[in-house]
Amino acid sequence: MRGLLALAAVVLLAPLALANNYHYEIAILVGLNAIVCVGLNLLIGYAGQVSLGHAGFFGIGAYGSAILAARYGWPPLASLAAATAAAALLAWVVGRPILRLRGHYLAMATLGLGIIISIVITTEDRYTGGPDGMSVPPLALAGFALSGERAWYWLVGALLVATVWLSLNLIDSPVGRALRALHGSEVAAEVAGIDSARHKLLAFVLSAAIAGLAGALTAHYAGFITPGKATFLHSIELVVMVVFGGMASTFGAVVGAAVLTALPQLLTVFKEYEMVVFGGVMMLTMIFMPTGLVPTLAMLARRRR
Amino acid sequence: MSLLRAEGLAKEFGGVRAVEGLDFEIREGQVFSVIGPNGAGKTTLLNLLTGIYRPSAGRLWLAGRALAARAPHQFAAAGIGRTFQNLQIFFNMSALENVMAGRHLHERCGLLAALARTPRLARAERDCRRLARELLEFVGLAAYADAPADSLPYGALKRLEIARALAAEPRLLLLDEPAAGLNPSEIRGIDGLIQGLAKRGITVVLVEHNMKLVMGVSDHVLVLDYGRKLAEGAPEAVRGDPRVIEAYLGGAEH
Amino acid sequence: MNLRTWFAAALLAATAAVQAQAPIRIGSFLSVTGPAAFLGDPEQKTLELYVERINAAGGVLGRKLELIAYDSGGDAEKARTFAKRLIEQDRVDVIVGGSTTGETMAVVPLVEAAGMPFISLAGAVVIVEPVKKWVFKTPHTDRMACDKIFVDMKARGFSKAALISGSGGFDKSMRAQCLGVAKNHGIAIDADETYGAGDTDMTAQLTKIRNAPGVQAVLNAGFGQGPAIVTKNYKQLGIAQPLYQSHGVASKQFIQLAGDAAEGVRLPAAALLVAETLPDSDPQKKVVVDYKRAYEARFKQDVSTFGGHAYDGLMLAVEAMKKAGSADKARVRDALEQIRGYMGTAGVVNMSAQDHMGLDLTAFRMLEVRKGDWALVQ
Amino acid sequence: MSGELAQFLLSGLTVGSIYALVALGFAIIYNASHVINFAQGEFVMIGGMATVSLLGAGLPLALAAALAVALAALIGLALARFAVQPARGASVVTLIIITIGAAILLRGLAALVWDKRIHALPAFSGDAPIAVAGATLAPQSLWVIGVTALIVCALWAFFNRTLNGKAILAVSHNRLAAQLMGISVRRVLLVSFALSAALGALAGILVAPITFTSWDVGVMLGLKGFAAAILGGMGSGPGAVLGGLVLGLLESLGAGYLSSAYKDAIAFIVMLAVLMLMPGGLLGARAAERV
Repeated sequence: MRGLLALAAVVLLAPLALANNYHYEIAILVGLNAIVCVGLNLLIGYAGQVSLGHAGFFGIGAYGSAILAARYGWPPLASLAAATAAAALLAWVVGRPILRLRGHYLAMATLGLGIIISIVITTEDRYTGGPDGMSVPPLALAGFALSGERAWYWLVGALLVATVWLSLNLIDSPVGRALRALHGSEVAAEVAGIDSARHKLLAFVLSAAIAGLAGALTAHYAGFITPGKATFLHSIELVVMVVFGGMASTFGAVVGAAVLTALPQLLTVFKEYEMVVFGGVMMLTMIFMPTGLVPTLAMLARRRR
Repeated sequence: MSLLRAEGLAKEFGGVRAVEGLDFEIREGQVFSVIGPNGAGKTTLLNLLTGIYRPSAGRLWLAGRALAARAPHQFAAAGIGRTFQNLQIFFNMSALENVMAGRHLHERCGLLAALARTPRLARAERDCRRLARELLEFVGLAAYADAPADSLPYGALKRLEIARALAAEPRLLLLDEPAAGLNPSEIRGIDGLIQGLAKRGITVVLVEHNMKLVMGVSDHVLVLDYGRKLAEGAPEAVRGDPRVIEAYLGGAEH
Repeated sequence: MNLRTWFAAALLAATAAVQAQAPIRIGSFLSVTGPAAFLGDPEQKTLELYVERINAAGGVLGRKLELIAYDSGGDAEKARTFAKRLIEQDRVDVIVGGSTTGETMAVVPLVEAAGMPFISLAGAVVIVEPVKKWVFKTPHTDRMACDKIFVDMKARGFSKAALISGSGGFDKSMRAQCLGVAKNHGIAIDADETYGAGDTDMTAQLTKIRNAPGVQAVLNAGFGQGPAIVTKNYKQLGIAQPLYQSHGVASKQFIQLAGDAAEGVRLPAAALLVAETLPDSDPQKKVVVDYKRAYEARFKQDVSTFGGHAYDGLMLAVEAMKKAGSADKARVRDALEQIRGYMGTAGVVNMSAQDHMGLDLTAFRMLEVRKGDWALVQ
Repeated sequence: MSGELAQFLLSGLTVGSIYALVALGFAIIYNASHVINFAQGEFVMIGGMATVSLLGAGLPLALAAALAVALAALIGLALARFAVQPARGASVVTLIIITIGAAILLRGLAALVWDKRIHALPAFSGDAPIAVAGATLAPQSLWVIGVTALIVCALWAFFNRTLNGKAILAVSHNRLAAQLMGISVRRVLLVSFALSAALGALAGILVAPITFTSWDVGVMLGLKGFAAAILGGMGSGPGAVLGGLVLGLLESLGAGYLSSAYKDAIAFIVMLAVLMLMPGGLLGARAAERV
């Protein structure tokens, strides 16, 4: 609970340090990525099932909501809900067979799934606008169009705090223990009466729905969406955020998303050396903090006490 | 009365018969031991009884009814719990959480309740936590309750597995070599623990190499060799059986 | 006045001038890395080179230029974030950038809302149709490329063509435009194949095209290594019909990659590629030769029309500022819209309120690869 | 039309051999360390780009190629020694992220040291197409297919006839037992990274005349190679080759008979279907759970 309060405080006080709309933009992107990562962390960090395809669900959320709102005139709130449900539904349908696979095979299968989704988005340009993307109407809440970085900041900030709260609750519940148990030892979890297939699917669907929601929000916020956010590169980026911040740590996922979203903005000073520095930072962090940023720092703090 | 009955139980792995034509009956409240040389099929038998392996042939009855379970978690739901020879601890949790996870079957909790942490769930969690502490106390691990599982010594982990299995309140508890790797004083502790289980009215299936332990606590002993039943009966009767002596002394291992 | 005091006075005057006149800030976001790096890389180099040269020649309106360029990696979302950074944080006076159509379209709502003059370096026709108040572009549109190619096909007496395109934004946009305008030229598209990003072999697609009855010419819409592989596979399969490429491969690099297989391939492109062979009477010759020599001398790389788009973008911005007599955004925008007869690497630019690109078909030349070099088709 | 089918098969075979070569690199490192090396595609890039730049410096092709392979092997060694070794004991996902970081770093370095343009190598034996059963084949394809076959044989000999190779196999089967037998797991790790980097570089040189090479050519090749390795069964050499060939054929047949826009999707759908039926890949070990 202390962590949640600290997060809420950060969200409340951050605007004091945000000087202009560009700063708000970064904060909003951090928030949206953090929401996806908190969800993905339930699957990867807690349930121990690696997915390299979550950008696909992000893309379904983004394009689903964009297409329903822009091409079929749905009110954005309804399209948002429908697109989130669509991401969850797809995860539910494909999850059962795919989650029977283990380790690298699961990684490959989810990677393939994500790639298939991104190919469909790129190819069906009549609906999606193809690789050049499409415009997305703004989000309207009760008749008022949500516009401007500040309004979005509060919406995303509130959603992030809510997502973290729900995630912390889940982890410390029988369902969360079941997820962690099947990560610790699937056979022992089964013998303890935990339906591992059902719980894996649960984490998969939940994380996909969260990714879909964040995707839809991103589309409406940006006002324009391209298939770039649905590609396997973005899937890998999301996993890197989770692992970088610390697997099986909800705040780790938030910190990982924050660092890796803001870092490229800071690294622009390195100009053509940017990629080298970014790759180097990633390697060094994982070599010297193999459990990720937050768990390692937490351990150091405990030791000093 | 009979709690578990097996008839013609068999398991083949690509032509190799690990267990073959096994018939036996475990009576309620018994400590039922399974012994035999390495490779006799003891662990395979436990895997068959917990649904980890699907039998190639044969049938199981639990409390007089044909066991319809297929997946291991359904066996657990039917009331069969177990521990593992090579530890299967949830090392990513605390000792207490390991036991709480073992209580999964008795916690009715939907996803939405879990996400929102309803007051009802909060109450149930408190009860679960209390019960888990009691179980840790019962196996002598009260001091470790909040420690991460990966910080516990080996002997304690063996007991933790028992506490976790007990949390599910099984009718039948299968212990796979609970004494392996323990020192004599720890083994005495396990001995006492098993007797405590029996007093609680839990039926125990014990797979064990330590003959002293087996002969001390068992009501009934089943001897396996090459996947077949070699002998069966009261400990004293089995101990004197020449075929058993032959299998043990004639075998390469002991 | 001895030398030392003279020098000190000059220094003082110079510092005062600099303090009085803050530099004009040119913002840019380009795909310097990522799949479209071969667009963004020469664009960035060109901008750096010419900002330097303009400053060395005394700047614009007595003020120096300052280039602030970010690498979008071809990612539209990153491009949007950087555009916001340029507008909100760096407070630039004009934006010249956007290597791809996706990046460009993603920032259009931002520049429109902020009132920021924006000169895009991307190709698709949607950027300037319908006209957006603050958005301009320098390259020819993909529709013009289609028109140019179909006119040439028709002149050679063809009426049935096949299309093969990549799956990138440029490729798909051009494919759609070509399918759309083919009928206007009396050309029927009888086969329509696609290949993916990073594909290494297109013989399967080309075999299908070869077996489609009656195809008289083949058009490949794409850029990067794809068209070079198509060209090599085309030769390998021994397909006899003429092959047309798009303006997306308009650099010497294409000929180097495709080698002998490129012989006879035609494509529409700006005169830049044939700068030295233009007749001296050609009014465009001076501009393109100068740019080509400057670029190649500095970077030891063959010039491409992509860098040329950046050159045009920067020069149009400078021209507009000179015309407007200030770097004020609204006045620069109005001046941009009134530019007539500006001679750039892409051709003569005649902007208007209805046309924010200002190029016509005459700006495009039909080129053919002959003996390993570009040659003008007369 | 049989000429058409023959063309699709030849095309699939060429592409498949390329994937197979990349997949073999994944398999070797996986065997020795259970690490999925996401920088494998970058070794392919280094092979091609280094050869191009050495050729440009006036070296003959054979020497340039040999130096490029050696350079890649050195980089592979360095990656194992300074990045993977210090992180031993970290989770598999952490190790994967380290190799992803290495891939980004290497790509960035390549863009700096060389450039961001696309380059071609001349085909080893010219460009005159060879007619086969009503279809045509570029001579370079024969080089790729032939060298792939040679490498498979050489690897077989390496793993079954040499001490280093046997050590890698032993470590992959049972790390602890291998250690007790006196095999240095550390050394095996270094050898396997160097070997698979060299192999990747060799692949990069062989395919550069067909696919061209550039600083970011490793991304897609790495992805397809990984897919091929998994399809064949992770850690199985013959599986990697089979996986590569199947993937290549799926793509070319899919493009030829179904839809070229969806050919990659078709290949991945078939892959998913195969994994559903064979959760360990085509030739992967059928691992039974041991409790």
